[in-house]
Amino acid sequence: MSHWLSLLPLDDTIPDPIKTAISSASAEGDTAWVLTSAALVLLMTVALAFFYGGMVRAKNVLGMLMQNFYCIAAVSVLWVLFGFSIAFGGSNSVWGGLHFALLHHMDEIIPGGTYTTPTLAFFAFQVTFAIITPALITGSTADRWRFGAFAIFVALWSTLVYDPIAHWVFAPTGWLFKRGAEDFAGGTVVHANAGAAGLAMCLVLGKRIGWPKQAMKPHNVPYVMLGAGLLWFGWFGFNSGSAIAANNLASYAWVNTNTATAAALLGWIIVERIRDGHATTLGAASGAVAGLVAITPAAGFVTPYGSIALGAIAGAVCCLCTVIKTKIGFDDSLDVVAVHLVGGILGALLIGFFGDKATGIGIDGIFKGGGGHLLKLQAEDVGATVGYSFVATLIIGYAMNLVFKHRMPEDQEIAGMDISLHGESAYDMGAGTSGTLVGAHSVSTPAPAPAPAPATSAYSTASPPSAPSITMPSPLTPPATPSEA
Amino acid sequence: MSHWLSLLPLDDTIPDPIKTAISSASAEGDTAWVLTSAALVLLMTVALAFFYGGMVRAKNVLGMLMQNFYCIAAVSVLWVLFGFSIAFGGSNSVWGGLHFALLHHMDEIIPGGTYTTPTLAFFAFQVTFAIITPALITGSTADRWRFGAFAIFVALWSTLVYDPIAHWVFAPTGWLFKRGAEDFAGGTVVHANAGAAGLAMCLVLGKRIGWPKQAMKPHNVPYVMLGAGLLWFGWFGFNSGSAIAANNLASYAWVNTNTATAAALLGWIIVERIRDGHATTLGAASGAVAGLVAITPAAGFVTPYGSIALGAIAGAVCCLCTVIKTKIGFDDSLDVVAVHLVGGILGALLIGFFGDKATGIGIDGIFKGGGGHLLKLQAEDVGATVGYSFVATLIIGYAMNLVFKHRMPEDQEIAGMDISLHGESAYDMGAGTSGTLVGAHSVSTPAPAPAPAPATSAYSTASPPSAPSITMPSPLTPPATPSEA
Amino acid sequence: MSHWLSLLPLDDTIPDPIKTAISSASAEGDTAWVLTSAALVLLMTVALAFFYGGMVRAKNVLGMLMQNFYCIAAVSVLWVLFGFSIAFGGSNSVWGGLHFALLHHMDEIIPGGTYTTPTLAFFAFQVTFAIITPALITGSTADRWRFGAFAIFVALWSTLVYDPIAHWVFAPTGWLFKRGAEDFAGGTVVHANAGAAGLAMCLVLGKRIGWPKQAMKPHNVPYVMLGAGLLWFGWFGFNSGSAIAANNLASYAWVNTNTATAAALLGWIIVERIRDGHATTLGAASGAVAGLVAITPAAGFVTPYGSIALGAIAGAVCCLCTVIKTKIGFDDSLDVVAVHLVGGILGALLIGFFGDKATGIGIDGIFKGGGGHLLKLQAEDVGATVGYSFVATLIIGYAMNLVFKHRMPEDQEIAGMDISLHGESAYDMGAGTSGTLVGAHSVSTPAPAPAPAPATSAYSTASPPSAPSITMPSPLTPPATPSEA
Amino acid sequence: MKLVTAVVKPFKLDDVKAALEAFGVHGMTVSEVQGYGRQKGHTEVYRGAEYQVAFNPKVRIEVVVDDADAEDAVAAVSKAAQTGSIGDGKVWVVPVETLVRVRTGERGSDAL
Amino acid sequence: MKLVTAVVKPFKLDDVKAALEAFGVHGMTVSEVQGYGRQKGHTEVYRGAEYQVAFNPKVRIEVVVDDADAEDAVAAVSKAAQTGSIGDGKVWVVPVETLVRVRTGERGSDAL
Amino acid sequence: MKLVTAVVKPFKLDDVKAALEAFGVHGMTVSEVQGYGRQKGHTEVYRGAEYQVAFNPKVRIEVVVDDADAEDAVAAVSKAAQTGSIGDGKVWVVPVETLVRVRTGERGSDAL
Ligand SMILES: Nc1ncnc2c1ncn2[C@@H]1O[C@H](COP(=O)(O)OP(=O)(O)O)[C@@H](O)[C@H]1O
Ligand SMILES: Nc1ncnc2c1ncn2[C@@H]1O[C@H](COP(=O)(O)OP(=O)(O)O)[C@@H](O)[C@H]1O
Ligand SMILES: Nc1ncnc2c1ncn2[C@@H]1O[C@H](COP(=O)(O)OP(=O)(O)O)[C@@H](O)[C@H]1O
Repeated sequence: MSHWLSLLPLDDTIPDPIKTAISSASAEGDTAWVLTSAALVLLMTVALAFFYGGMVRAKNVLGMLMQNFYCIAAVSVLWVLFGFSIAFGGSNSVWGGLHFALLHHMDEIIPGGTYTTPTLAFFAFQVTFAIITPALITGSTADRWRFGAFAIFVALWSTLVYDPIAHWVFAPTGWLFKRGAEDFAGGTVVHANAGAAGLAMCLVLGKRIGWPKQAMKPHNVPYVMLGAGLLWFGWFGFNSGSAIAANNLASYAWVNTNTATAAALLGWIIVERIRDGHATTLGAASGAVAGLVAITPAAGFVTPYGSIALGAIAGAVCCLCTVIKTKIGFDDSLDVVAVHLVGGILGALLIGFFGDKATGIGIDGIFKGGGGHLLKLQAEDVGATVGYSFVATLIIGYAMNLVFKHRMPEDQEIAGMDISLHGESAYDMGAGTSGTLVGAHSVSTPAPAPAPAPATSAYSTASPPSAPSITMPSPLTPPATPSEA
Repeated sequence: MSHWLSLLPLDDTIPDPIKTAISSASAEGDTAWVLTSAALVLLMTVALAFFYGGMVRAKNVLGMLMQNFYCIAAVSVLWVLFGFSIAFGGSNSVWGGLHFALLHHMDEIIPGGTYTTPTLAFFAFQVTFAIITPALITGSTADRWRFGAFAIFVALWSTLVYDPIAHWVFAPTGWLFKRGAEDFAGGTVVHANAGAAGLAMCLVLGKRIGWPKQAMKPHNVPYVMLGAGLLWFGWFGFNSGSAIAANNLASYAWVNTNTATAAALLGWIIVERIRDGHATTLGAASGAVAGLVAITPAAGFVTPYGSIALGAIAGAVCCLCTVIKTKIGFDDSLDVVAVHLVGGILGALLIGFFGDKATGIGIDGIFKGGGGHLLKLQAEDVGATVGYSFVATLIIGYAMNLVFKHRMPEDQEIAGMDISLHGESAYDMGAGTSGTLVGAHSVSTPAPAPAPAPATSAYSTASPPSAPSITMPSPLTPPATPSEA
Repeated sequence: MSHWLSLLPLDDTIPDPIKTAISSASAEGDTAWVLTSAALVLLMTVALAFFYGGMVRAKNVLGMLMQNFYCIAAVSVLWVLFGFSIAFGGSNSVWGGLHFALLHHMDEIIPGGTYTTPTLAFFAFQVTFAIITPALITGSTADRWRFGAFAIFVALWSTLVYDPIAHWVFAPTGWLFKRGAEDFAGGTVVHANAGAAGLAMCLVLGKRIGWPKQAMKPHNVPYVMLGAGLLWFGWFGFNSGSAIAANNLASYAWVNTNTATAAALLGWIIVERIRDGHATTLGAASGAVAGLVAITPAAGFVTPYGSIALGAIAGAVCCLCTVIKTKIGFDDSLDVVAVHLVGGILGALLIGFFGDKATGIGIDGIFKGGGGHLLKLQAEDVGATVGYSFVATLIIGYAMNLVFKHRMPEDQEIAGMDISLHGESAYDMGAGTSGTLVGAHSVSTPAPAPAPAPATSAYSTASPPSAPSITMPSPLTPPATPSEA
Repeated sequence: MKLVTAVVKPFKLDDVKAALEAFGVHGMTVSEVQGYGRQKGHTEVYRGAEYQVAFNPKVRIEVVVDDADAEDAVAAVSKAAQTGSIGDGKVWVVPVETLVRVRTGERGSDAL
Repeated sequence: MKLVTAVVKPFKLDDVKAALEAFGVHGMTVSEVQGYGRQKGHTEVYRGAEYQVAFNPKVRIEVVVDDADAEDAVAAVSKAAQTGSIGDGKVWVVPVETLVRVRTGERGSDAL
Repeated sequence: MKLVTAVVKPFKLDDVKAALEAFGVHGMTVSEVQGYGRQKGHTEVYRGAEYQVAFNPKVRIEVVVDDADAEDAVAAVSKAAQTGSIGDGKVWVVPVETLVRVRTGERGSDAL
């Protein structure tokens, strides 16, 4: 992210007050794009919830949606409190300190920063990255994590794993940034990081009951496609917005993002067609996401035709990797490893080959005659982020297990997260078996422990619990009591 | 909304033509953000349709979607005709007159306006607010309102209730605006207003048949989450776009919006966890919306850490308010009162405590040492908008009842709005019981009154109505007539 | 599209370096809006997939989604390779040549171009138009096209039909552009073109088995509404983004788009109410799309109140046209002809009446006293694009039929595209009949031809295929083998 | 033993369940079905194409009871499900030769 | 009385309904079911994991008829549902001891 | 002939199918149902409104078998569906008078 720089052609002959005014005028356009991009990236976590939610079984869809919405909420608050400061404050190369805690000092530019937008706009953009990274992990741990344990994990992981890694790579004062590692929008910080953490957590949690023998098909493939479509849309903010300006570099990132994603979709479904006999829609959605992941670190460092190659490789390789888990036997439920860990690493390393300074930033890679230097930097970045993430996540996961269980009890897992954890059903087609209202909770009349007996209901004076006898009037057609107020 | 002002650092030494050119250049960025925001807010009504549509029973989902899409259509046309003019034209402090009717004079700035974008862009943004306000009411009146009556109500209400209130608070010439009431993006104009109207209309309409004894669970919670996610996304346009510029104030509004929403989500599910034993996804979605509502008036007047408190209070309080209706007995079906009326009022009043002029606009509230003056202004704003809205809506509702019935006949309500009002089924899983094509309508052969008898069909020469006998060829495998043209 | 022009008030007295700097500053705002718009238009094809996907039967929804996602992928790659160059390169008035192939020379402005954004941003915007045009065709050919044949068709059609037509009308060097035809955002290039091609292909493919006698109702109307809502949202990018600047013209286009769409929605449902006895939600969605189509060519050439008339006409006329296919007997399955061909032509011709140079570009139409000249130009544009598209598509369609079949085998069509073509089911509600996992594919152990016999599975050492006997432990509650790693 | 099958209006399910419970029957199996009969269906129109839908949603309730209870169960169900309007549904009884509780292998009345 | 149950291909429902109407039967209860038998199922593949789905969608039609009509009803339904390809389904008949029309309490043939 | 109806836990369907196949039965008809009985349901809460859901999802398996096989089929199904916990379900048998294979018109055992 060494690429925030004003690209305005400000001639030295221009008087300073005019320069300042023109820069400010130009910054409005940049701010417009960054605020738009921030909104787009926020939407990505909602999209991810549907991408994943469609892939799980119908009894777990709300559990999945809830985990993702919780990530948005928890990280948003944490980042105002101290997360942003740890990632982007101070001049220490390992962590950022608490200078920006509670979003104080937002009238300052972050140390080393060269963006033209308000720092609050920069915060808006960055917080959305911090949100989606733990959310990505939920794909590998689907269907079995107690909500309370998950909630605590996210707070710990975001602070102890994401924030430092973001500082190392994204902050101009971070040690990997200073060594010259190229990660345009988070291939290592977001995707390889989340992939490594996903691998760690699916080892900590263990397999789902019944996996891999029992059928665990997607319950709603259109939701998966909706999620993939909205992810594609939002990812323009993720990658192109990472220029932190509305300029030629942002345009490069936009075009590279779209091109690599398209090529990866094609790469994935071609492999499927050859290997499985069918090109699938789930494959198309997966290929698109694999491409988006792989182009993320590279979006501002390669050319559009380079993106075709990079995307096609990512789509094909990630597709081939999805079957490894079944062979080895770890239940990375929705293939976070195959798509985000493999895709993120691939993208980061392929910059070493396809890197092209024609985009205006970065250095040339091997195919452009730049030699292996860039590849070495990239490998170092990958090694550091993936290694730290995997080990730190394992430690957090096992340490938490000392205090309380991550997993739901077996019968709850079989009944599904929606009913067991959240007391809800995702779908109700009105067949009449959907239940009977037994009361309205209030603070003064606390909820009974889940039990079949009807609670004393708030309107029990009107219809005492003894009412359900065969002589009671139908609730639908009350003959005696007029139904209108 | 006393906050539209050019924040460009235009030194007095700069020659005028250069100033003009720089201002114009800067306005492009503002216009980019305002047009983007306008699109985002338009999307919010679609999102709202799904937020509400998922909460109703499967037999009423299309009825709900239709009411919301109708609001978009009707208000869009009305606002070109005269709505915008009533809200933003003229210098009268009570209503805006017809100067801008038919969108004439769009080359002028609205009276007192200080925005830099074209007035048409300002119109684009404002029309989307006028659209969503009546749409919010549909939550309290779900499942029982005849479409024809609803259609007329929206036209009347938009013109007689929304347009004047928008003038009072949003237009620089409006009386509440001039007194100094702070409503950044419509906490009173949009949310408290819609909430008060929702309360009025659910009293006018009366309870749904079977409420509260019969189970009326959400038929599709993922739709609710999709709606909530898209609302969150669109609300960045609503609040941050209300800066009518892409600047530091817009960045404040973006960050406050996200932060308060996150805190409210957490506040709501923590109350649920304690009271009901479960944190629910519906609760997470509801908490997010409560937070969005409460931060709406405050988005440009408080700091991010203030937003955490404001959001958490709103989430917890709105959650506690949802059970009141069941106790008191008014069928505010989807809790427009608890979320929008309570949330909107809370947000408006809490500015009186958390108000902080550090954002660059507004005045300090009680916690910043500004004393109770701001709180008084806010209370006045709330009283005027809520009072007017509630009374005027009651009058419109009861007056319409003199002419024709608001409610559907009882058997139609039991069959559901989709079949009864719109002649459609939302879902058809292809079981074979979904019906037989009996004809294609045209103007010359008008539709028969709904009756089981097959109409004369457009292709009856090919297959006469007498065809359905047991010897007829299967329509799926026509042996004699080749199926290809 | 003769409307890209810098509208900055750059006085001649301003020194050149300052002019350059101010222009660059202004361009940031334009670029912000164009990149945003490009993302919005990309989203439109996803939206279209749901608009169409909800309308087909449940067994074909994935087939429909797949065709649309494939269009995004294939055209994105083709346009980097040569599509953009054919459309916008060179000075030939019939085709653009290969100057921009592989996106070389992106530091140049396209011949005759007057936009201020980077050419890569212009590419980003234009590629999304090239994507959606073939995607629109999938509505008329729903439920019956083999995926392989479709895939080849899209590549051919995009190159041989879309690219040249885009050159003629959109490129400043194209022959229709030079004659003065007004097509602001693609009423002829995109919609009438796709409509004509849709008509041709539904003739080539022939009717669906069972059409029109068998019931073919939408399987999920909320998806249709979601698609329509997202289309409306995205279309602000399509039309307003076509100003290629964030200025007054873009604001006009935004407002006209919204207004005409609203009026068309009302026009459609009023016709339905009179003709069919019901205003339907499908009608509301269809009317909105008809309005969006019709305003597309006109968005920058008419006034908002003109848009009301234009939209209302389009909604009513397109509604009346949907029943023609049943009477004549061509299976334009989802009414691409009635909505896109009729709507696109209507919009293009109505500019001849409503054209108003008050928007800052274009010339006056008949109602503004401009006489019939503009109408003649428009008719010529329509004739050329529709005629070429229809004939060229027929030729491509029939020529492909010489080599291989377009249609799926009859039993596959009856079973549905999802299972037959893609080996997937869209929905699985977890009833237990959803299948048994028989293996994980890898390249070294290629997939068996679809056959009931269990393949040698990747984890067969753990559970040999002979396991499924009545004494085997339940996969859900394995008593012996612990379920956690 | 007897199998009592009732096809009734969906919103009557709660009442039927309550009636059976009052009568001492605490088990049943319920499924969603579509019924065709005297009750008229409805019309749907999609873009001008009119569909006649002859079926109405119903629930189908199956209860196995002792021979001696069959007649009373039928009466209780019929009474509870009645609204008096067309489409209230049918109740029928077929003989059951064997009944097993899967959990215990118990047979006959013990399996209830 | 007899209960005729037919499990047939979904797209044959309209034909079966028409056949029964032609025969004078104007009532039936229909449900969605999944059938397993000689007809082969299909394969699905999700990210390389292959599933064998043995079941095919069918509709299950239940018609209560008078004893005398049972045989003819079976014949009419069988004929109407026939396509000649594997998986056309089954029709079976079980005895019904009681039939009640819920709305009126009518019994036996009167309840039809 | 006999119609064996089993109402069992959904995840047991594969085991029951395998058991029937092992026993030589290669056909069945399956539907989704909701069961009510000793097994307790669950509670749901939406915005503070508490619902008691008494029903649990089950699958209903119908198998027509020869008279001679009925008893063994019941035993095989019961055994395969058993988990030992409450709610395992029921199996019951009713007499079938006629069975027809729609495709061929074959009757009785030939139709299996
Ligand atoms: N002959 C029949 N066999 C099986 N089910 C029937 C039969 N006739 C009617 N039904 C079922 O009973 C329901 C009600 O029947 P209907 O004739 O509409 O009203 P009613 O029973 O009040 O006269 C139907 O929807 C259908 O499910
Ligand atoms: N023994 C059985 N008991 C109940 N239903 C059966 C039985 N055998 C088959 N079926 C039902 O009949 C349908 C068709 O049977 P199948 O063997 O596939 O074809 P066919 O009847 O043409 O030989 C199956 O899908 C299933 O629903
Ligand atoms: N009398 C009955 N008639 C029909 N089905 C029943 C009856 N009783 C129970 N069932 C079915 O059997 C299932 C299991 O019964 P339940 O009483 O919960 O457990 P168990 O059979 O283990 O004692 C129920 O969910 C229901 O589907």
